[in-house]
Formats: sequence, C-alpha cells, structure tokens
Amino acid sequence: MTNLTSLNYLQPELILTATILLMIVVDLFYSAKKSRRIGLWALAGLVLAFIYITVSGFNIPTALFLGSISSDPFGIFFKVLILLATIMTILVSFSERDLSNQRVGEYYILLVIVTLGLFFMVSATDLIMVYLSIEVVSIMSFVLAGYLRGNRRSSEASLKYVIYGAFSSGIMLFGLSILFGLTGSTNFFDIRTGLMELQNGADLALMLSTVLIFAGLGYKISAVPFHYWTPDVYEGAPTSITAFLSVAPKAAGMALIIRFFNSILGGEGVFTELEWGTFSAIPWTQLLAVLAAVTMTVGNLIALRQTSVKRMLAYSSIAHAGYMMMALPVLSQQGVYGIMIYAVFYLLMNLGAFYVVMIIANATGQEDYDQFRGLGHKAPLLAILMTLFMFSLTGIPPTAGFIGKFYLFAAVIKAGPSFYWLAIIGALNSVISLYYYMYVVKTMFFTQEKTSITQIEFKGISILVIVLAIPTLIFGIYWTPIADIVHKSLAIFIR
Amino acid sequence: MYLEFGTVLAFTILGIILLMVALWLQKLLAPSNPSKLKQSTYECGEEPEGSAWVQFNIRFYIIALVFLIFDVEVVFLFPWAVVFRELGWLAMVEMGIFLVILLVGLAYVWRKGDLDWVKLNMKNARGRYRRFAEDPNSNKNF
Amino acid sequence: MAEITFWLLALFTIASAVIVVTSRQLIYSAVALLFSFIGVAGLYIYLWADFIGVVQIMIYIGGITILILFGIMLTNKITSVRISHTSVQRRIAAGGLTVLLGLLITMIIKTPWYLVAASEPTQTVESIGKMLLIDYLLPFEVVSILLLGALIGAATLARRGR
Amino acid sequence: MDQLQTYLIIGAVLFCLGLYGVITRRNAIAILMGVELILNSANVNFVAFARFGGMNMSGQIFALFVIIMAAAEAAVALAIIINIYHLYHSINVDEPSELKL
Repeated sequence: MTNLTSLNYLQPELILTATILLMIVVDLFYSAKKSRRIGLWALAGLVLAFIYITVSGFNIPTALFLGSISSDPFGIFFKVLILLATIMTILVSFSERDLSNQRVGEYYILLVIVTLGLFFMVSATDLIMVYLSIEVVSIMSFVLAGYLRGNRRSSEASLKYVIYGAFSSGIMLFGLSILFGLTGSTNFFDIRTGLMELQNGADLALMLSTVLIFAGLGYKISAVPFHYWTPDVYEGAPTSITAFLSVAPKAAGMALIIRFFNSILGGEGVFTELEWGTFSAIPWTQLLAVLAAVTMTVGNLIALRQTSVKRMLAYSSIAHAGYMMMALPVLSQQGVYGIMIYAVFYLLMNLGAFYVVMIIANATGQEDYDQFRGLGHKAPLLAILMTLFMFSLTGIPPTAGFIGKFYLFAAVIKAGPSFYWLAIIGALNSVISLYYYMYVVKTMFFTQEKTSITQIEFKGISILVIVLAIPTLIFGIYWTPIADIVHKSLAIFIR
Repeated sequence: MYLEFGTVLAFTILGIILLMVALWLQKLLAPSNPSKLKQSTYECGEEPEGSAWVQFNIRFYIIALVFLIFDVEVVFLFPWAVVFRELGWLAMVEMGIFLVILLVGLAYVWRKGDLDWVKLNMKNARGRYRRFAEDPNSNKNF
Repeated sequence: MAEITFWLLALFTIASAVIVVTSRQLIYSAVALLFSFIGVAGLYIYLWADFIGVVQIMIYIGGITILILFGIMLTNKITSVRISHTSVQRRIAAGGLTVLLGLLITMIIKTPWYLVAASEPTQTVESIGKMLLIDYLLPFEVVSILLLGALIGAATLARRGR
Repeated sequence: MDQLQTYLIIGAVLFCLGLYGVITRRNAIAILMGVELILNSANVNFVAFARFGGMNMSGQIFALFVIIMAAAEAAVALAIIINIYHLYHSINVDEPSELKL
C-alpha cells in the first residue's frame, strides 16, 4: 500500500505524535510547579488514541508504508494493552512522592514517546523498523529509569540499564546484519521466501543470526541469560516507571518475538503447525523450551531470597516472562492465544501489586517486608487487595491469574508429550512462587507491627488499585469477553 | 570512485608527511638542553599551580549534544536536497514534518536556556531580570 | 595499487580497534577509536558507499568522538593523567572470543550469501535519497522522533538546577 | 579487495574486539567505546552486503539509520554517565553497588 493511503491506518500514531509536540510546546510556558499539568495533556492524547482504536476496531490485516509495518488485529490488541499500561502509569505518577519535588514535564513527554515506540514495535514487519522501534523504547527508558537525578539509586539504575541496553542492541544488530546478508532484503516476508530457497545451505548462519537476534529480544523481555539488568533497574527507577517497564515493553517484546519467529522462520499458514525444522537442523523448539524453563526457575528461586518487596516483584516479573515464554516453542494457535490472554491478566495483577507497594513506600519511605507487618489491622482494605493480587500472581483459582496460567498450560500440554516436562517445571515453579507470595500475605496478617508507621492515607493510587483489583477478580470467574476479544485479534498479517 | 577519493587520501598523507618533516627537521637542527625552569608551563610569567586539566562546566556538554543532534538532521537534508525536485510536493511534506519535529526540539532547548553560553545568576533580580534570579537548587560551582 | 592501500587500511582499522580495547589510558582509547572510525570510513569508500563514508566522517568522527572526549574530560577530575582501567579475567574473555571469531569465520566462508554481480561504482546519494523518501519513509519519520526524544532526555539529565 | 568474505571477516574481527572491549572493561566510557565498535562492525557487514548484493541500497540505508541511532544513544549514554559521576565521583561500573543482589 502506498505511503499516502497508508496514512489513514496510522491515526493512533499520528495522535500520539501530535500530543508529544503539543506537550513540548506547552511545557515551555509552565514553571516547575505547574509542570505537573503536562501529565493531563499526555492523558488527553492517550485517551483520545484509546477511543480512536476501540471505535475503529479490528480491520483486515494489511501492510502499510510498502511493507514497513502492518496493521492487523494482533497489533491492535497489543496497542490497546500498551495504552492501558501508560494511562495507568500517568495516573499513578500524579501522587508519586519522589517525583513531586522536581520538574516532571519531560517525564510525561518521554513516556508518550516510549508509547509511540512500543506501537511501532508491535506492528513492525521490517528489520529497520524493528531495530528503530526497539531503540526508541530503550533510549527513552534509559532516561526515565534515571529520571530522579539527585537520587543515587536511580542514576545507578540508569547506568546499568544503559550498559546492558546498548550492549544487547549492538549484538542484535549484528544478528540482523547476517540475516540481511542471507537474503538481501529487510522485509520479513521477502526474507522468508529467500530463506525458503536457500533450504539447508545456510544452517550455521541462520542459527548464529537467530541466537544473536534473540539476545536483543531476550533483553527486552528479560529472559534469563539477558536478565541481569532487571532487578537493579526495577529497584532504582521510580516505582511508576518500574511498574510500566515490567509490563508494557515485556508484552511488546513478546508480540515482536511472535511476529518475528512466525513471519520469518514459520511455515506457510498463520500459526498453523509450524515446521521449525524446515530451515535448520538445530532443534529450535527444545532450545526455546529450555530457555523458558531456566527463566522461570531462576526468576522464582532468586525471588525467594529477597528482602525488598519491590525487588521480589522484579524477580517475579522475570518468572512471569518465563511462563509466557513457555508457550513460545509451541507457537501453535493455542500457544499465542495463551500468551495474549496471560499478557492482559499479567498487566492487571502486576500493576496492582506494584501500586500497593507504592502506597506503602509513599507512607513509609521503604519497600521491604517490615513495612507490610500488621497491615491487615491498620489498613484492612489495602491488605485484602494485596492478597488478591498475590493469589492472582501465583495462579490460585478464583483469580484472573489462574485463568491465564490455565490457558498457557493447556497450550503446552496440547502440544504433545515432548513438552510434558516443560509443563511439570511450570507447575513446580508456581508452587515455589506460592511460597514468596504467601510470605507477603503472612507478614500482613499474622505478624505484629514492628514499627508504628503513620496512618496510610488513601490517595488517588488506592482508587487505581481498586480499579485494577475488580477485573482481576471478575475475570477469574467470568472471562468470556476477554476470551472473545483475544480470539478475534488472533489474525496476523502474512503476505 | 577510487580516483576522487584516491586524491583525497593522497592529500591527507601528503599533509601528514609535510608536518612530520617539519617537526623532524626542528628536532634535528635546533639545540635542546632542557632545564627545570624551561620545562614548566608558561602562564604569562607567573608561577603555574594546579593541573592543566581543569574541570569545566557541564553546559558545554549540552551544547556539544545539541550540535550533534542538529548535525545529524543536516545529514538527512543532503539526500533530500538532491532528489526533492523529482519527487514533487510529497517529498516536501515529508521533509517538512521531519524539520518541524526537530524545530520543536530546538525551541525546547532554546527556551530551557541550554544554549546560552554564559549563565547569569544575579542575587536579587527583579522585574525584567527575574529570569536571571539565582535559582535555589543549583549548586554554585557547576 | 588499490589492493595495497586496501590491505593497509584494513590493518590500520583493526590495529586501532585493538588499541581501543587494550590501551591502559582512556584518552589513548578515545584517540584510537577516532582512527578506527576513519579506517571504517575508508572501507566504506572501497565498498562504493561514498555517501555513507561521508556521513560516517561527519557524524562519528565529527560528533560522537567529540562527545566521548567531552565525557572523558567531564568525568575524570584528572589529577593523575594516567587513568588506567584494569581489565578483569582477560584471558578467559580473549579465549572465548577467539572461539567465537573462529565460528564466525567458518560461517562466513561456508554460507552461500546473497550475491549479485554489480556494475561499476556510481553516485549513491540520489538512490539513497529516493529510497529514504519512498521505500523507507516511516523509519525516516520515526528517526526524527528518536532524535527529539534523545535531545530532550539527554538535556534534562545533563542540566543542573532549574 | 573485491571479495565479500574479506569484508565480512573484517566485520567479524571488529565485532569480537568490540565484545572484548565491553566484557573486560570497568570504565563506563570504555564500555561505550566497545559498543561503538560493535555497531561499526555491523555497519561494515551491511554496506558489504549492499555492495555485493547488486548495489541494493537497503543495506546502505540500514547503515545510515544505525549511524544516526548510535549518535542518539551515545548522547544519552554520556549524559547518564556524567550524571552518575557527580554522585559517585568515579565511573567504574562495579563501584556504585548500592543495589546489592
């Protein structure tokens, strides 16, 4: 489709760009105290984009801008998810304590630029677009992670993030260059046809380039060998950014991996039984399965030994990336369906848990387990909400987390006996995660309050936490609406 | 292609050789008996103290940064300038969007005062000079 | 004649890259990095990519090296000019990387790359311009957003006060 | 010099040197230089494939975008490194270890 006609498929992105430019111009005239208002402008732009996407609904999958990106229900589903995460982050940042004493205009501008980068990340079908969108997201997240200039932990977090981010994007770029060399084109589908003709001549090159590319993508979803940055950055960055980083780029990274592996290494049909073996003798499925298992176990085991709840949640988000990766090697219709449904519920429960930690941190200044002591007596509503999130993160029945895990495990088991060991490891990991999630519940209800912390005043965040808690509970019981939406958005563009 | 860039290479090598020859000749012919006094750095006759690598202000980094970003913008202008006549108005619009976005960046940097070379900090600036009033949280030496 | 200068240039690039990673002093690494960028620009000229060679000189040598030198100046209260940075477990890393290099080279030699006979060197600016404004229009606009974000992000972080 | 393999080998050597630079260094700016070397090696690959793949310009366009992205990334990375210097007065990577495992 030519550039001009593709424009009218690009409305949400145009709205976001207009918001960014408007916010910068408006920010020039606000003083430091009033710079909080820029958040309202950002919110307006995001809600407008959200309304536009939900109203225009799903369209037939088409390629835009001569194959640079594609507009399809799969992309739109993830765009809605990203918009929800960003809107939540902006709402919560209004009452974040450590952001309140400095100029925050740029914080919101950079957040909307990250959202725009994530939009392109989930719809890119061209190597250049993949690389550029990952860079836009990474570079802006470097700055956001280090936004609290004076605070040592925040600057150290951004230093570690920069080093790992620049390093892994360099490695991914080298992998992309090898892939480009094999087929001479940057468009996903030309590469696929090119690789088909090559047959098995280029096994070593294909294996090397995919391993290198997975270094970049694995860094984005913090899969195990590339997860070292996650705990330090999550602990150092402002909590609203940590919550955002643990949800939105991870979901977008998953979408990118699905699209990348499906379009380039996949067989003919859309998510039909993929013959991984066509291109290389290396057992891809087992490799990815082992990676998923290792990511889960490492995330869970280290989370056991954490003293700070925020750090525990960071490791638990690595474990959840592992659960989602469990359905990747399967790459059948059910596998992707499981990942998409789990991404929705993961967003709800993870943001909820982080925001409860933020309420406690605002009141007491620390985020470790001691602050949760005796919360059951002092702030019963908050404690009950946190318990709901902990149950959901473990995957205990009446919550949405259970349904998400149910679909994931169903997809893995349905993929045949060769994946049973993966399902067993997944179940074991859920049991391990039961321990440290329930430890939080135990400290809240059954331990005496060591330090008499001030009364936790209910501010905007609590409403947000309630807004997140309701769907976590409802979808645990009645989840057909979400199931239908995910089913409808399973159509991905394949030329 | 090789011919044009060959001459460029030849010229650079020639330049370097001339420089080296000049320095080498000076080393060969000029007498040199260094003494403590002659070796010390020359600071208009005064006694030099402290190191030459003095720490300079950070706002020069921002100016180098702004230079780099707009240097990159210029690089995109070159291919556009060669081609826009053939591509008609669409290329003009595309380049227009590119330039507007970076113009907003320039306005941001300009208004935030990152570009002014000398930052005035007056103790009690009133009225028109309120902009230069000492801001409380900036530490003086940087 | 062109053959000899090519091998000299390749040697020059790799030698300065080795200095970048092994030299004891940061300033020497920065200057060696500058030379390796010049060497790579020469390689682009040999690969008939004149515009990319000039862009490399303008941006990498004219911009990024300056920023790196600024960074070195600003971050080392240079009392002792010798800023040594000891490297850690060098041998293991060197061993592992030579294995990786061997693997890469076998891959390079063994793989049937996408080869098409090329005519003779031509001006690339025009075709790059056309392709930039038609085929890769969207990346072109996304890059302007990236530059805007980088400008704002870096300016906020590097700015003191206000 | 008109052999694709020679250029790819140069690219691979630069890649391994850049990797070595990143792994064995403790100074943040030295690591950044290693990353620049890795990006340059990928660029050499792209331009070499563009030249030997029948002068298809997408390789050179990709190299152009990588150069520009490297400029933006270096600007932000150095701003962060300067920022952390003011807090710690040294930029050895493992010195600021307030965030323990």
